[in-house]
Amino acid sequence: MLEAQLEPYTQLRDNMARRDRSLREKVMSLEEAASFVQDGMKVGLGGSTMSRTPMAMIWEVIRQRRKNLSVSRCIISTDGDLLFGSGASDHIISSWFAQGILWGLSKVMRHHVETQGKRFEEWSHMAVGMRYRAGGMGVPFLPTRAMLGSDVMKQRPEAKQIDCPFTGEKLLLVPALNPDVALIHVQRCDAYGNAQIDGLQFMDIDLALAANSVILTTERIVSNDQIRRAPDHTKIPFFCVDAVVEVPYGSAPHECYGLYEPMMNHMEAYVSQVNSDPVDGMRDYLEKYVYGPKSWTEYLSLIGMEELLDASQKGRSIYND
Amino acid sequence: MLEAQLEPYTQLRDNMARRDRSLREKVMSLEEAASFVQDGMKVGLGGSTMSRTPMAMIWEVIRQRRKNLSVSRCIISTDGDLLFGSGASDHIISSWFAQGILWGLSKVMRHHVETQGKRFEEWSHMAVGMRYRAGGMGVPFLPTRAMLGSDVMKQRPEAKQIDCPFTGEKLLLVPALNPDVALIHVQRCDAYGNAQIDGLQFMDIDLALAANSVILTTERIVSNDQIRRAPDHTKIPFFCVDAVVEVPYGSAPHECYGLYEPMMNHMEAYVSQVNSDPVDGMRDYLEKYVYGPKSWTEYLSLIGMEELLDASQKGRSIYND
Amino acid sequence: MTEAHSYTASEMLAILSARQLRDGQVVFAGIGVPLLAATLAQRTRCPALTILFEGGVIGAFVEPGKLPPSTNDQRCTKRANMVLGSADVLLLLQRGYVDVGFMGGAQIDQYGNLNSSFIGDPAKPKTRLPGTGGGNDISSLTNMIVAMKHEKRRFVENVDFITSPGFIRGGDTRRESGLPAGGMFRVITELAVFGFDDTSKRMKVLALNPGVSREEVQDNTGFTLQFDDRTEVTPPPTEHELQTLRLLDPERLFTA
Amino acid sequence: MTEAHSYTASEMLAILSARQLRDGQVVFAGIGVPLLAATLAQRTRCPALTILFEGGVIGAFVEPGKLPPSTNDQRCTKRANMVLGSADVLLLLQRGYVDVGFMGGAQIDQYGNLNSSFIGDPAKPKTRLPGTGGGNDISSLTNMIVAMKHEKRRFVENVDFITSPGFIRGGDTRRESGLPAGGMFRVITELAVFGFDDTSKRMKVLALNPGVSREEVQDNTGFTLQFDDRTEVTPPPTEHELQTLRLLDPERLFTA
Repeated sequence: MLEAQLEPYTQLRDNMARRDRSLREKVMSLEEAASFVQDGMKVGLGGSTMSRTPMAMIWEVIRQRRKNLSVSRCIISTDGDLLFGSGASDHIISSWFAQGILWGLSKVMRHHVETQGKRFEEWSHMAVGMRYRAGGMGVPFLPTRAMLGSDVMKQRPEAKQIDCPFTGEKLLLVPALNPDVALIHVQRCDAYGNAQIDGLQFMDIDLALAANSVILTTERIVSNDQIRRAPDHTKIPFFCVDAVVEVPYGSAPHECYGLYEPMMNHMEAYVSQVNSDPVDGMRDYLEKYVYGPKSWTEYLSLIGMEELLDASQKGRSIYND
Repeated sequence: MLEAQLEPYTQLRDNMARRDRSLREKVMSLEEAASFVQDGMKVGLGGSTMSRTPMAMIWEVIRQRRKNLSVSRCIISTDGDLLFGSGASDHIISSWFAQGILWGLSKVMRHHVETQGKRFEEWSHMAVGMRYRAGGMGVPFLPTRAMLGSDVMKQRPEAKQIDCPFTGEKLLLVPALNPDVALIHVQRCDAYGNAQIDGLQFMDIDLALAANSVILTTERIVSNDQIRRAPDHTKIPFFCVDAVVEVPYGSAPHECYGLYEPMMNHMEAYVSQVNSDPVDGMRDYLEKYVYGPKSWTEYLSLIGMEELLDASQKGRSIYND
Repeated sequence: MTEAHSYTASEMLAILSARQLRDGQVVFAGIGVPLLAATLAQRTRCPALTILFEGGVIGAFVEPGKLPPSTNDQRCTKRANMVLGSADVLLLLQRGYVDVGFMGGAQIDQYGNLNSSFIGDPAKPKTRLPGTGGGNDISSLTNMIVAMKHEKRRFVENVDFITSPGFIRGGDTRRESGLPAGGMFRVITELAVFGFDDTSKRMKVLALNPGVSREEVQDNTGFTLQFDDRTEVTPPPTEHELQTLRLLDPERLFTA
Repeated sequence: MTEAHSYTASEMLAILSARQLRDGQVVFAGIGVPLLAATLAQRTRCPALTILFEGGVIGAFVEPGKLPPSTNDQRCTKRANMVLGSADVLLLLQRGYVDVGFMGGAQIDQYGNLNSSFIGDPAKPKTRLPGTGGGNDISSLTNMIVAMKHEKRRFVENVDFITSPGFIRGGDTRRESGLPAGGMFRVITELAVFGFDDTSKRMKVLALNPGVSREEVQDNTGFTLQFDDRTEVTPPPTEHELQTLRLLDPERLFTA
């Protein structure tokens, strides 16, 4: 298990050497981009909790009936529910897995972990970040001072406690995490994949650098000229990116900084339905909202115009001052 | 020597606990700020080569006749000359030390290293960065894959080569560098020290986090309201900063991104003077430009209005498109 | 107590928690009561207090009536001094920039260890809880204030699972585990304010909440509590505290 | 050669170096001839070439006539795709995003090791040179092209000091030193284009520059050179290459 997770450097470099990192347009549809996600892969998700969740891409991956995905995200919420509930994933790596602070425990997660043998592999929030960062730096580990002494550490033989060769202090070395594919949603990028991210970055930059391929969904595709006018606003460079998909409201019903807040009526209804019946409630939700719609636009229509407008009005208010 | 460089974690934390990190105004003069720099201290310099060099603060430190400073900078140029030549520093840690690519070798550096017993301690550029980054993260080292097999590594017993406990690969652990004080020049910050840096960041963010105190010089002090309107543009948080000094053209005769390019006539004259006579030429330069002027403004007057205007016109052209 | 019915238990928690903060501190606050309490402190006694959120926010000013649904949402960033990556904001704890970590708790033990991962045997858990989030990082790297509900099943002798370390097994075991900095500083409940013995690192009662007896606290606690000789009684919430708090959370999202 | 006096040695260097690049590559370029050569390639055969600079620049488009004084100056960023920290741009090499590192050299040896630190004994140097800069990082972590002046004192059997590693002591010693990726790929001088033997990792001549004999190359080299059976002669600079190059550097800052 551990061996499978930590790629030797030569393999990491070989994978990279094979990747097409040339300056080229890579705009495609959700359907096409989903081909980068194959059964059994390690998938890293951008954003955190209910923010900039790459929901449209997750939605498409579930529609394409992927299986056995090992999914990592710094903090995972209803996206984790959908991945477990649909059968797309049987292993989630995260620091926290619930339906959001307002609703607490996920009965879906509990059902799948407590009775279905699925795995929720827990690391501290910083440790998840250091694992991506090590992956993005091309080193096999980073040293940290968290998790020491806790049972969280004792459950993670993948990490190694050492005595610092300089100071003798106890340190925990957390292994690099290089997902096979990262799904990241951004406010805007160009056709090459040069991406700007407004506001909260979470771990997306490290994740993009660490992953062996990146699917970028974006609220809006802008010209390369626009990117080049403010090169210090680019957060992810194009050569990390393998697919660009324009998906307005691509984090719905979660939020996207500066554009829309979470769609709370939909979230409330969702939580009530799946927490009251994590099996049938989830099945019905997936049928209606994931498998049912013919397109992402049709999915947004099901959430409803009023929700979208309200979330957008609240989303833009971050800039009012 | 090594022990002195790497602070144990408890000492690092004790130093930090004593620091006043409250939200408070800390605007002062160059003269007052220089009191943070004491003889024998480890001083980290922001910027790189000829860019965003904290020249005004260096100038003031030399004027106040500081001695035995151990100075680190990712790439050091004529600022290193002045620090060696004035006697302020006898130890410079850097990846590259010359007068700038256009002029090559520094005869001042050569004089002081080859015949005066001063130390130019060489690390790879990335290694300098990883040393600051480790310092900023509060860990005693970071692993890297550079310097291995080279004589640069063999000259640095401060670093440790290990076999990776995960993969068995050879790695170099570079020790954290936590300067006693960092001098950093920025385009703008507020009175608390919340700083925005446009364009090239170099290693300034890691350096600011790593240092046990930070003196920020800034082209312009702006309101806290302005900072808060775009919190994702803040690059250094106020609680890292111990002094804020407003110094227009504070990097002169070097450049400051988006505001002015290097003042090339002055640089040419400087290089010609000190390279032709690294002792007397340097002494004369220091007398005229460092010890002589009554103020930074008088120093700028010596460089001359035409140079300033020309450099400013070129500096702003980065935004023309 | 004439005030007995004029505030909820959660309001009491938030107000007593806010009183633990000092002006000028840098506080890493979790969602819910911690966020409310830190904001309350900032708007009453501590204008130079700096609040950090796990999502990557420094110096937030939460807008009254617009509480964020988590510390990873954009509402946390309004009028902040800085927004940065979430690994980077957690690293500030490791470097030592943070004075106080402030969070809620589901289960705590005599040494201040917190469990938010498992009820029952982790190998075959009765309940899989949400996990640590940043809790482990915060409690490993700084001084902690925990605000939580006081129930016997939540105040246990030893937690089923140490998610966020307090003093581990007491004495020097925290330091010996590689955590030389920080530790549990205060636990605030609707019954009392707790500290920890300097040597044994066991929880002790520092002050009783108004109208609460020693017996009531002990009866609701799953281990034997130590009481200070000078155990005080906390002054009740003031009108100013209550008004400010209710302005922050008019919908009682976190103070019902 | 009719072209013999129509271009300078530096122009020849820049043009032959540019020819080593392929479209779509990600190239980490040093200042001077490397920057010029990469820009020349980008403006002739390789529009999808990406240039990285050590100062923290991705996808730069250097403006003709406005060459930067170093790769750490703002002129490098004009119309770039991204500006980032200088440690971060170097880490891209370590992660493997870069195809080619491209720099100048002061002294090189038979195994492609470069010295830019010391002339003479490092403990008591005759000359203290400027040092590695990013050179050590680049040559440790990717495939290298080096453009340099061909003089006997610069092409030595073993460098005084390995600043930037080539193949160390030949054979597998680079890999054994912990550098499994990259290595010296090409050396370009005003006399010839060099590669390295697959097994011994010693420098060999791949192609002679126009009008240069084997003897001339060997006479200017401080160690015995291997010549390929099929050693070719490089076609001279074309008018288009020369014109484009001169447009980039009209003041001959780097091509005098």
